[in-house]
Amino acid sequence: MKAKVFVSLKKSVLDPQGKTIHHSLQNIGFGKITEVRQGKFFEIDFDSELTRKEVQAEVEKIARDVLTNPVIEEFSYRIE
Amino acid sequence: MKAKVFVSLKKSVLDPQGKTIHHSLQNIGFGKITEVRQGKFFEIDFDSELTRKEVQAEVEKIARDVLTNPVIEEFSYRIE
Amino acid sequence: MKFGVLIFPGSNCEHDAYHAVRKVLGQPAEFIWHQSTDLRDCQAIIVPGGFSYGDYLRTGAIARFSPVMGAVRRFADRGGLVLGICNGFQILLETGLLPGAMLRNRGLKYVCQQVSIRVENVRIPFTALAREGDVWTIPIGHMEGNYTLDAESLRSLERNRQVVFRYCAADGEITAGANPNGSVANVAGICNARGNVLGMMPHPERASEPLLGSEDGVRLFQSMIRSRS
Amino acid sequence: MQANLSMTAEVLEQHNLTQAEYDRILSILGRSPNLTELGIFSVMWSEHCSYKSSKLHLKRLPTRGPQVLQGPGENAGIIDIGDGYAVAFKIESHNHPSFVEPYQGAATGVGGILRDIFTMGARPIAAMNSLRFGPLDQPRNRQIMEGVVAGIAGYGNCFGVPTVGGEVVFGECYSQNPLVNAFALGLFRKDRIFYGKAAGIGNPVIYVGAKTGRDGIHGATMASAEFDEASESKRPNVQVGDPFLEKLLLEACLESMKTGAVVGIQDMGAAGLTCSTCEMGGRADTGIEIDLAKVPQREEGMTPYEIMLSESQERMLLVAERGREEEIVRIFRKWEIDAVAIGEVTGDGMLRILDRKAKVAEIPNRALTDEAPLYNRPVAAPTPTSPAPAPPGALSMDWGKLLECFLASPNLSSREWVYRQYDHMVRTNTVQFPGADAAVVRVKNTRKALAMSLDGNGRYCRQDPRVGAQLAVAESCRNLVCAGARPLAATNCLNMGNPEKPEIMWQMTQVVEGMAEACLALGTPITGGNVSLYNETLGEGIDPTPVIGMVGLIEPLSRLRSSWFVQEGHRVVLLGPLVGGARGYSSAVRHSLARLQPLRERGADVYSRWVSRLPCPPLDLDLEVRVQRACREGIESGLILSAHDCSDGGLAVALAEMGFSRDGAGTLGAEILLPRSDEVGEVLFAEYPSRILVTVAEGNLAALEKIAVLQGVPVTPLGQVVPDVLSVRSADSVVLERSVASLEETWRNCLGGFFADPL
Ligand SMILES: Nc1ncnc2c1ncn2[C@@H]1O[C@H](COP(=O)(O)OP(=O)(O)O)[C@@H](O)[C@H]1O
Ligand SMILES: [Mg+2]
Repeated sequence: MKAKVFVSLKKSVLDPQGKTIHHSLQNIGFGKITEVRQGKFFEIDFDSELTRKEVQAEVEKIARDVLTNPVIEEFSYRIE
Repeated sequence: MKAKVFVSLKKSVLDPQGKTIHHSLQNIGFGKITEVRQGKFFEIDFDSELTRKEVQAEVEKIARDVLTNPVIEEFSYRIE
Repeated sequence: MKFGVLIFPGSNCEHDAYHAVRKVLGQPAEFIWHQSTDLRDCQAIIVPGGFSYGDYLRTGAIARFSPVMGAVRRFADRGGLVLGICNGFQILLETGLLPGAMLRNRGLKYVCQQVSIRVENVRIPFTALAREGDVWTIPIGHMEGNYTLDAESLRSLERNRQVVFRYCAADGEITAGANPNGSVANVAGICNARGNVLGMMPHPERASEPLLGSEDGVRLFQSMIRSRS
Repeated sequence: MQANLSMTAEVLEQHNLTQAEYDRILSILGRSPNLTELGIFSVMWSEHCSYKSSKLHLKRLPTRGPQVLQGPGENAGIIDIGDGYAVAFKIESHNHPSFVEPYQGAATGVGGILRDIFTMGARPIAAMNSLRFGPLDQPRNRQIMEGVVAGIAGYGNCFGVPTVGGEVVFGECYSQNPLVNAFALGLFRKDRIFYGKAAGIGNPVIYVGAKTGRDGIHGATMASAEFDEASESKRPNVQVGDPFLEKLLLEACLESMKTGAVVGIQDMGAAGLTCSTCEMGGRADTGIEIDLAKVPQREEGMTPYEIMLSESQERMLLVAERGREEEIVRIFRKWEIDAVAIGEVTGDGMLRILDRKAKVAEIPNRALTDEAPLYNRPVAAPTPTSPAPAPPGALSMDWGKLLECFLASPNLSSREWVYRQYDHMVRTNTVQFPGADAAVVRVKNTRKALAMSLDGNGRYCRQDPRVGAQLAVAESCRNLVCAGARPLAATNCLNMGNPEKPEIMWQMTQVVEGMAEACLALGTPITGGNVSLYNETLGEGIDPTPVIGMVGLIEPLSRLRSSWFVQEGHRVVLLGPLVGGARGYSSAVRHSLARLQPLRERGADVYSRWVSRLPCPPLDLDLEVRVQRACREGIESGLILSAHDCSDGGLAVALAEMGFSRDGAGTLGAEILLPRSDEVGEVLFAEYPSRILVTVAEGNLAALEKIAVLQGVPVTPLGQVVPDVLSVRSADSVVLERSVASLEETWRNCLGGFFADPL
């Protein structure tokens, strides 16, 4: 089973990367963009023996404890 | 309208970040993982005047020409 | 020989490169702003190190769209000498002037240290004054210097002698332990097929005075100068 | 103005204001404040901005000297280095933010100190940092360290300043309270200095840099309160740094300063717009009126309270000559940075804040700055601990094994794992790489170089804060002298616990007194610094940890010396006492060495455990001055070829370090003969101060001895440089023999081992 975890900065936190990319995109002619935010994205493959439920528990734990810094980031995930 | 673009390394390219995360996850007891790959993820907000079709054309262009390096990366996207 | 040193807003080695060619080698040199398309009769262009446009997306990704890089591409097409150092190398890759791409260092951390590199090709203007197999001591400083290329393209790169520098041990041996970032085939620098565009991760301008710990970089600049005189 | 709210005790507590402070606000305003005004008072009167607990004591530091162009009170201190050049330098703490979010906390700390330097018109040419973490066997401490180092690297490398040195120390008391002190130094022409003064009534006040968001609101008050579990909920206060923007800001600021249109400029650091407006007005005795509607904002619906208290990074406030705004705005636009006139300088001394023309706050500038509360808090000395037990007889141990153990301690091992992540070469001025006693950067187009060093020692300051502080100053100076420099001036960061506890205040008075004495003796005035109090979590405080940043001048550059052996056959000489100081220390050393048996339980940090039990060694300031003078004379006359300070780990560790390889050159050893046989342990491992190991060519030994004798400094020829092996004999027996290469391997791989690269 495969999980996709998306980690992004909390909305209240400044995203200098997104801001700079937005600015650059405008400069090279993509003018209709109002905001860009950049995050990270992980694809995690699990052992096929695990049940969906087990994978879900595992992913939540990993995302919360390892992949994100709860001070500035939040996550969402999808299991496929 | 909002687009989400996911950029990941091509399967043929070794992913040093994913490998390291995989390794550390194993070390701290998440043994049932077979692979981890790390990618980038962008949320792009567009001017509300654009039609879905226009946004789609714009996103594809941005993703292909700017957000990815075709030598090593590939992308997918979703419009919401 | 007149050198042009590009300045992107986030460049931070432009003064170092300028100092090396202007003060140490006594050559005329000029800065060229990223918005400019006029290369002012320069005979060689240096794309310096730094963080061009912040490089938050990918190193060199945005620089490729800058007006000055359009001019540099035309300059290179006409056979002009282009030297990309560190971020400059990354920009040349993104611009397509050189093949391949950079990944994050194998150790995932920024690496700043002196390394040894072996000169693999002395038939290009950048290394004409060196001998094949020479070992240079020269610093690196980067987070993304892990050069990668698919197997087929790498074979053709090797066949054409486009690998100019490789990371090596102090005695010149190419070993895994001497590779600071995981680069394929220990690649530290490559040139284009024609030999007039060179990209390298090590910083020759940081090895251009005895006080800085090495003068090996001077031979590269001198080779460039000699090639056009 | 918005309706005045009734101040409940709860509101005051949220703002860290006491009832007495509130009463003072009432009498200053002659009315009750609104919430925005209360917020403004609260940040300006916080410990972080007002120095209310420390200011009275800091006045005792020596701050003057012919070399000092600017002492404390400005964004950074400035010293004259001759030929029309000056340098600005300062140190700042970012302890609390780095605990909450290590990467961003450390990164924004670097960003802040860099702005302090370039706001004065100087281009930053070197950065250093002083770091303290809990022991690395705890994963949380490793995580903090990894984040902090990466954050410093991420910011400094992108900005383009070489990070050339610093220190890393591990101790239990820093587990919950890591210390991150960042230092920066900038170079400029002496006649191009800019100050944070809002002079000239009617001049426009211009906001430049990043847009204001809700970052770090109440960061300053957070840095002034003890940590508890509820701090978790303060977390959204974390600021995120943008080093690329800072680089643009640097270039744009320096370029606009060249126009002559800039009257005054100040960075927005802690307490952002509030602090910069009232301080700039306060210094010039003027008022400032700004309209918040004009402030570039990142988020919608920000209240005046939020805008005034935001700690968004990468912003500056600038006062321009009237009518020349456009010139400045044009330059910032070239660098794609916002620059907006948001108000003007007035003549009434008031800080007046408007929001779309409606007045939202009005406070006299000086009430917020010079007239902030000052406290002479109660002081109480702790009860003295019992004296050291009587010393055991002669010790016999495997000294070679002990040296190996010491070199494998995170507190003594190589810092390469750290500084390899810092670009320490950018700008091609670094002529002494990290790893030496002092970092050295040359000044292009001159014969000058600047040497700098950061030093602190919490463990000694805990035993004796006054002598501990003196030791830190002395060591910092000694480091510069070893590099061939003349020490010029210092900056300092006082990292302490909760000042409301009398014993902490006692530590502060002692530390300041010791620092003052040492700086006077060594002729190095203090030109600025920073105080970080409340470094406590759940009542657990840190050792008092003053960190000294010393700057010196090497001129001509040919006087530059490194701290490594140069060549086989050179003589190795000790300047300063072989053993020395009061009896108590020496017997404590011997006693604790005796207790070190059996040496190594696997993986134990023998050195740190040992040293944490040692008392603070005594320091004879007069002797210290003479030792440093002898070393300088020896270098200036060309006799001394390399010099290394004996500090942590004592003589044995210093000898080993001098033989380690660097930049491809191989290892060297030494053959040492100790003149005294009864005290091998103390001679080799005790941390007596005022000692420098030097090397000279065989034929120059007598000349060096002569210099030392004239200075009244003990001088001991110890042996000579040889290949490969460090051996120490005492009387007729070999007491230590080790291959330098193997010692080096242990030493080099220690830190990296804790962060093993899995690939
Ligand atoms: N320990 C100290 N010793 C000497 N001067 C100090 C000390 N702490 C702070 N200062 C001085 O007090 C002034 C205010 O410092 P600070 O508030 O840290 O400045 P900033 O606003 O740049 O953060 C500065 O001039 C600083 O040099
Ligand atoms: Mg300041």
